[in-house]
Amino acid sequence: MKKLYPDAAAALEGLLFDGMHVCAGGFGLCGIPERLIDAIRDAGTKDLTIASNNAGIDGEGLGKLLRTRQVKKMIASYVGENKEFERQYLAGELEVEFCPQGTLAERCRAGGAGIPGFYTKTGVGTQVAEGKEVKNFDGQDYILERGIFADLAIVKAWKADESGNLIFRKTARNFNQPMATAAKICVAEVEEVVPVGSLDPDGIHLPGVYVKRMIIGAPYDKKIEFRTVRQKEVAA
Amino acid sequence: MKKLYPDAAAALEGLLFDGMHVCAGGFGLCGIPERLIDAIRDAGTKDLTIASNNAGIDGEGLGKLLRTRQVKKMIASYVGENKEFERQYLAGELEVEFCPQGTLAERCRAGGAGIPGFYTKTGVGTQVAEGKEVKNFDGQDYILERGIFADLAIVKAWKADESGNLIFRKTARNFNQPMATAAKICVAEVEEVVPVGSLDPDGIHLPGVYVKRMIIGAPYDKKIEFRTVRQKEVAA
Amino acid sequence: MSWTRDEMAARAARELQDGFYVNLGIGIPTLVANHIPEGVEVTLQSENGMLGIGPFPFEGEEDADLINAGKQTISELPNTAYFSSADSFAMIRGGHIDLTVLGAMEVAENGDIANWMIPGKMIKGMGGAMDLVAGVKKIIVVMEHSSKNGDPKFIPACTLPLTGKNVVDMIITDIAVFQRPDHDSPFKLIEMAPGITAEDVKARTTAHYIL
Amino acid sequence: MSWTRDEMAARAARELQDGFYVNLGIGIPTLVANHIPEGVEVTLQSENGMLGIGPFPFEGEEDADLINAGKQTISELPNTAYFSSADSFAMIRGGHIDLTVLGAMEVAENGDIANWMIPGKMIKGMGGAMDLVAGVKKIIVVMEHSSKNGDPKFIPACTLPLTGKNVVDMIITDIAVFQRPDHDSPFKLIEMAPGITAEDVKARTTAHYIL
Repeated sequence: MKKLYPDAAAALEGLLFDGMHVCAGGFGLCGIPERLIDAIRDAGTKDLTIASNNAGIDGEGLGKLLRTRQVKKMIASYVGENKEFERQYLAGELEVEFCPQGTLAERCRAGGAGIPGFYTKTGVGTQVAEGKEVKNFDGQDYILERGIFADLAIVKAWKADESGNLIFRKTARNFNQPMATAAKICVAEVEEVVPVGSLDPDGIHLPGVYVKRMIIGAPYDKKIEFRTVRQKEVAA
Repeated sequence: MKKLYPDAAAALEGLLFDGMHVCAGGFGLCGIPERLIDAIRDAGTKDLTIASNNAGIDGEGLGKLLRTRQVKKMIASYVGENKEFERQYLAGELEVEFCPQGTLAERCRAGGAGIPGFYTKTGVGTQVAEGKEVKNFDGQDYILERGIFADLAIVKAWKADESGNLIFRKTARNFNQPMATAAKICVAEVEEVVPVGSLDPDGIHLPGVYVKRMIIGAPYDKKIEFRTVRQKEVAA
Repeated sequence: MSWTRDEMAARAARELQDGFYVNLGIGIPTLVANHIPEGVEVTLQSENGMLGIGPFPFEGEEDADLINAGKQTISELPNTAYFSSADSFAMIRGGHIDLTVLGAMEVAENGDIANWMIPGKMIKGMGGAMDLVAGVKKIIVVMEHSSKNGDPKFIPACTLPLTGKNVVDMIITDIAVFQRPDHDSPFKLIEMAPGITAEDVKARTTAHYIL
Repeated sequence: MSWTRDEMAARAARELQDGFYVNLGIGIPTLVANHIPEGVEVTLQSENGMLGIGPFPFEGEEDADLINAGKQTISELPNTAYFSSADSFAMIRGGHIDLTVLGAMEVAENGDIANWMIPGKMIKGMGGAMDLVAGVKKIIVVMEHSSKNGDPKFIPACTLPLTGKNVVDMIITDIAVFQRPDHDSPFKLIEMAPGITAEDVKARTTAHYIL
């Protein structure tokens, strides 16, 4: 069973349809599935509902799909730094469901784990709780949040072995891991594919069972949103 | 903040009390916190409620605490192969809550993640569902299961760094990881403590935030319950 | 002539498709691993936290940290990945495992299964069986057609406490194979062991099924 | 004379205890890292999946795969561990982080906090703020005592949409520090900036608190 596809368009073939739900990994521009986003843009799939922590920035990440008006609804925790998003949202062209970051991560983890709902303290007594069931456990109120399970998950990893076992790199792991589990099919883009047996079986971040198709997306020109540095202290 | 203690008794000092709830890692005899179990036996703490996938075998693992009658209640998924357990259970001396293995793992993961309850298909329509809330999501029934959060978690890992970051080895990871998160305080026993910086930060299985105290339990004489082997094919 | 244990396992193995991730129960289901069809690649899952189960280790190479869900020593493969019990059952409960092969004491005509306790006997616990039948995409039961007392095991309604309600997709016994396309349909008798007739099966089965 | 941003951060840093795991918000809270007391070891958590945040990298050593929750490039330490967003918030929601220092637009006398949206203005989202205030053991708010318009920010009841209900443990402003021992007690004025009197604080605060 070969999981490696020649390019993003080939890896997404037969999986895209208008109105579909997509889970997209990444945090800000860190660890986003750039190639797969480009391929969805090129495919022109419309009316997408996308669960992603952020909505990219103008012309980067999911910002590309906003620019082409392919997105009907975003489920996200933070969408700052995106003018096109703001314009569409204020014009009522884009639906947005704000979801606390941890709740979003847990909803995807839950969806992937067959858990349709769970209770959390996060958001109790806030707008986030509106319309949601409240239940008291041991004297404390919690709200019921629903699992998310999409048609397609697109994620970015560092390395894969040929069987689809993935490892991520540093904070680029973020939402990629839970998102990968939260869909009927997950397509991954990676920087490198290594032969089976090359990765430490104790060090796999996402077992191959979740990854049905993958592509090598390298070379990546990874973007940095806020470059912060310190000066080397020079001996006086 | 030094987390390494000289021995199991020292690491448990001030943490034990009669009637306490304990989460214990391990699957069968694989990856069980032997030294910490011995120390609890030696401390004589009584009326324990212990969540653990298994109850050890006679005279091994949690079987030691059963023999000394320190256990009031077990929350477990499978307790075969333990005659003393059977005797106490049939005599009504030991309370047992049977919990499906995956539900037990998820209950501990949930407890550790601040989730007091979650819905699962596991056990719907069975004895396990008795007395539990049933909720229908999208046409399918699920039952409400409660998170488990204990007074103390005892786990066994392979290596720790000095800051308490843990890595497990092969299938000895099992319940140790979720159990470690599901208590007010987690004490870990490990085979080796290495200096900070020795472990790959992308390869940590349990971040040090969960591990408040630890001991080196080596050398271990790891027991095997069912030794199964194949013969080397000899050239004819 | 009824099928042997190995023949039953081989029949179950014919349900394996290339790329499947599979969980095999203890007993006859374990034998399925010996009958994986040529050209079909399957990855075996062990619910104690492993994908890619290898064969039993060579003598002297047993590792106490490397066991399957039956607590037997096993070996790893080049594609092996280890994970926690929580992650393992998230995988099972979330529907990511394609197929499981399990034993059973009873299966009912509505797909109920009982395989974890007999009232009055010592209860050992359900282990991961309830999670597997609730979560895995396709559930195949492999069992003797009749109990040691000669009683049918594929019956109108389970008499023993259930492991799962309306979950079984296929039943392979030593004399017949029953299957249903979905959980709203009745089981259909689709195969019989050599020399076994539909009348033989009918005579030894109390469950309703279609032909 | 009111405290500077750095003095407010230093005051918050005095709440750090040896061995604490801490999450610092953006703005003044970030400065707390510069004032960790001698002999106190704290580990900083970043909710995008990291424990053990190091300083900003040296120029030329920035790594796009290594950022904090504010999306700034950072560096790692010898004790760093990475994990997923799901695991990160499990840690936060589960009460495993000892302390968080956050900014706020408003804090109410009952411990409510509002810091994520202003009706009529573009909503950017709550990010991880709701999870942090709901889950972390101790919540310290660091904020100016008055808004740019001169309005009090520690008030009888929040007027803005809440981030969390009855969650704040301590408030550090540029003129005073308020604290409460538990979530059933009122806040108490425990410190004032040099030259600030209890009357000054009273005059600039509408929230009820005790002395």
